[in-house]
Amino acid sequence: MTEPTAKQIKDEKIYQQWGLTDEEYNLISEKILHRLPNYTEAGLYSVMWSEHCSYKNSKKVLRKMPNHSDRVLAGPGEDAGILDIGDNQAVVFKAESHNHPSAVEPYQGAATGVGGIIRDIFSMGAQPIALMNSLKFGPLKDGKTKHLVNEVVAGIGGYGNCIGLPTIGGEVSFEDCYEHNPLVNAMCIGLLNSTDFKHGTASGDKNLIVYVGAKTGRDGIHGATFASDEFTDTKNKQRSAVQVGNPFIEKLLMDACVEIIEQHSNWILGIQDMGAAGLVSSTAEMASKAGSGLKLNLDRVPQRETGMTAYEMMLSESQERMVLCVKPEFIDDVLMFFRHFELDAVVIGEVTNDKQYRIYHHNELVTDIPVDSLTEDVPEYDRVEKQPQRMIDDKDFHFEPKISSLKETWLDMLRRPNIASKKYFYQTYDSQVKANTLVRPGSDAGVVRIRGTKKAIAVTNDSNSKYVYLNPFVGGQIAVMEAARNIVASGGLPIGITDCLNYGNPEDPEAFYELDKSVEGIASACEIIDTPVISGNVSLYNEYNEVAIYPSPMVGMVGLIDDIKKVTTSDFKHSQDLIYVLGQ
Amino acid sequence: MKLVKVYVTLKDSVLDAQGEAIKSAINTMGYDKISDVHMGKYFELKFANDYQELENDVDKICDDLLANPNIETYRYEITEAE
Amino acid sequence: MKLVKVYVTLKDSVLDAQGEAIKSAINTMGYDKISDVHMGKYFELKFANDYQELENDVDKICDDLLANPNIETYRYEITEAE
Amino acid sequence: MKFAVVNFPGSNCDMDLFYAIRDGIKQAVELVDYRATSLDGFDGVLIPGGFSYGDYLRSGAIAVHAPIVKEIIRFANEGKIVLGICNGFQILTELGLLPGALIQNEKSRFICETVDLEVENNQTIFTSRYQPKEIIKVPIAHGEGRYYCDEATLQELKENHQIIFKYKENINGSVDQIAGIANKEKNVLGMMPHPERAIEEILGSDDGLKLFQSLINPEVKVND
Ligand SMILES: Nc1ncnc2c1ncn2[C@@H]1O[C@H](COP(=O)(O)OP(=O)(O)O)[C@@H](O)[C@H]1O
Repeated sequence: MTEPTAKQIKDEKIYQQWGLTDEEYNLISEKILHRLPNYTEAGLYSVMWSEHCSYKNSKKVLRKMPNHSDRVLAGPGEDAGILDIGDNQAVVFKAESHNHPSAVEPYQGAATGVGGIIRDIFSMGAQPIALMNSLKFGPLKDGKTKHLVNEVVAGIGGYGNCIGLPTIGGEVSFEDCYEHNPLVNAMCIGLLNSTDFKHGTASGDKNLIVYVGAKTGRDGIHGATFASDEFTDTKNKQRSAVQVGNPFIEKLLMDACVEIIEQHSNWILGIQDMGAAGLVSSTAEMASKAGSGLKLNLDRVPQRETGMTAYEMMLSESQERMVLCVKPEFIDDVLMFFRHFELDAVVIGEVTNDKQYRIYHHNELVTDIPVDSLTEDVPEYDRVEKQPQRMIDDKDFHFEPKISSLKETWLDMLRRPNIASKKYFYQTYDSQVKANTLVRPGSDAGVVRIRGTKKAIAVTNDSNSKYVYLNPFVGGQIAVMEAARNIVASGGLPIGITDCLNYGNPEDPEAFYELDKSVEGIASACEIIDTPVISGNVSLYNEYNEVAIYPSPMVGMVGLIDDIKKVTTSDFKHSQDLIYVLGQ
Repeated sequence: MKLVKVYVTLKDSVLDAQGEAIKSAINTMGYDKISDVHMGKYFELKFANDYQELENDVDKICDDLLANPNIETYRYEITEAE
Repeated sequence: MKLVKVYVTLKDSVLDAQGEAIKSAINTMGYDKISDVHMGKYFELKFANDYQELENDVDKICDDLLANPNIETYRYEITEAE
Repeated sequence: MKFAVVNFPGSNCDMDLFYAIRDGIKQAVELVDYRATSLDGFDGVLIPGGFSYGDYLRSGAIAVHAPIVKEIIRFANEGKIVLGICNGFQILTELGLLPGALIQNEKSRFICETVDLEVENNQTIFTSRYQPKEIIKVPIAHGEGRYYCDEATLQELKENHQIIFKYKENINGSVDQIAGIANKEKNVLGMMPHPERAIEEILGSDDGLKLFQSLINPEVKVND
């Protein structure tokens, strides 16, 4: 297959299929490059300018969230946020959505979601210590949904169990709006045994760019663009942007990265995982953040398949890969170190000081563009917002429950999948590996102790999209407060949150209103209880045949327990104990 | 009785983590002239003899359950069994 | 190139839990005339064409690695591939 | 005493076992890499849980080809302590040091639970601290933990008192509710439950501690 020429891309508007608008394309060719982008370049722009990578629709909204407190060592902008917990230790956490891949290939989609979020944590140099997840599906009425649920749950468990991290909690709920658009959000928490950490940057002229981990294949090309698009009946089948995970390799990669940063911190200048939009996203971000440029030689990239084009290699979302920036004098040590773990590690390029992003393939310069144009200079959009009609129509609506038999209603409620025990699911997650889990799934929050100290970390995932649907601002506040109650009820002090913002198409004014107002709600609640938002993720375009899901922000909150003696669980302890109700 | 044998394999472009692990184990065992290992799934399904539109339904069962068309391909044979 | 196809299945005396699970999933999907499902493993191994004593070595690879004789049986076919 | 915890690629309960020895029974312990070729100087070798080589193909199947395994076999044949937990048990059966096999749970799903076990044989170096028939609480976490062997092997296991732990409730479909077995000589034990996760009350149970304590004072019998 021959690649379309730059002129064909323009004339046939091929860029549109990749999600670039005419205005965006013109901006690139006229204002940035002053020439037409070639096939590889146009591909890089389209993926880096997707909502998933650039947050072009949501950035303005995200800025409303507070991200400072006495504890914040790193906030949004890194692979994960970091909070100081005293004694020269810090917790690192982030949540990530994998909704679209899970809809297409539930097992692998969910599994690679877990794999991706774990990499975000250990790329900060932290030792991952626990996993959480938040899942939303359609009603459990037909075989199809049951199959989807079973596969997603198996994928979450399959990856976490194999890599050996305890899944200590999460949530599962069912609602019509998720039938064709399930939500799969995963969160990982890590521990940093020192308050200095590695930024994901590539700095210093002539420093080397090292590729570590699994080989690159053609999997998941355009996954990021895919995550920024809606589903329809017809599109469903032709998608094949699904990558498969290899938790076994990730375990080696995790152990190696944690060890090299802990023991040989001076060898490494920066480290980042290859997530969405793989090689391009990770390397461009690393260079751009450091104010550097980059030269990459793709012939050096470890490849699983033959005949891959530059475009394919740059956009591949093969899993279990990391990028490091290394000083030349330590390169042999670094390569040897990874070889001991039986991992591929090769130099694929070097840092330059001219802020250009250059890619060579088969001795040809196939990309030569300003690196900031892939990251910082992506246009930001101010979307129009409009209060949903239903809110205006239903303003005076009041619901009075009519209960004829309290017992019947009670039993009926307990039978509902949304209220019933979720043990059937979480029983399949290893919640105890590492022998630190003090509170397993089934209580208000999961709790893991920090070995060697009296401290423990409590974590909860909360969302109630029905409330957000009814009133986005209040619903956002409720999500944060519910999380806070769960942390407090477990004996912890809430210290910060991460989030996954799952919504419909931001170009729809009502959907944008939902996003904007619920984020304001989250922000206002976080201000009140001093829990900064230190990381997060946005997943828009969750629609099927133009019907959007409920606005579904997921709050992942972390609490600090200063003494494990204070850990409390939710079950009643003894008969004759008194029961109190606190609050209004 | 109809016996349907279904073979499901990963598409060429999809990472075969198991195949790779098995290949390197075979190498470790001292057999180094092996160039490629792939692992797939094999199913035997038995249906009543008078099954109408068996092929049609087997296709659906494969598409919806036994294989995922996004990452796997399948083929099958229908044979008679006692 | 020699292509060896290996089929590994559980012995009849061993309960095939996965097969059972798949069978009930197929039932849930609405196909109720299925009487039996078994799940096994399928391997494709590629060897150099001039491989001496291929059969001998394939036997050993199956016995020592691909199948566990306590619970499984295997069979294989050797074919030519390009 | 000095113990080796063998670390295969993909083992993930290695540190849990390490801490059980170091902090639980205060003995010397070292992690030993799967590429090592000697276990000289150790009194016991412990094979941890996890997913060696991703549990690809069959759990434990690929690990048996690692270099350290020859030493484990030598160690076992010399009558020294060999303990395999979870994936370690799977490796020991794949190796043939213990009879039978571990296959997918009856319900074909992974199960993580704390379960009741019955100590079937407390006359071993692994179990001497337990009372006869003592019921203990120990976590399990496995997808392929259903013990299977044929009828003849089961008879042999019974006759030689090789069944060491049984599940109170048959959680995974194991033959005769078997949770752990030893070889004839009783120096090699394999078990699916995780005693190393049950050595502190705060984690839910400390019933696993006695197993490790038995190892260091095998002659001490606590039962009267
Ligand atoms: N909803 C959000 N709230 C706060 N921070 C966010 C949110 N969404 C994304 N971020 C931050 O923006 C940065 C980029 O996120 P993302 O693109 O998901 O990272 P990557 O894909 O590299 O893992 C991260 O630092 C993340 O924490």
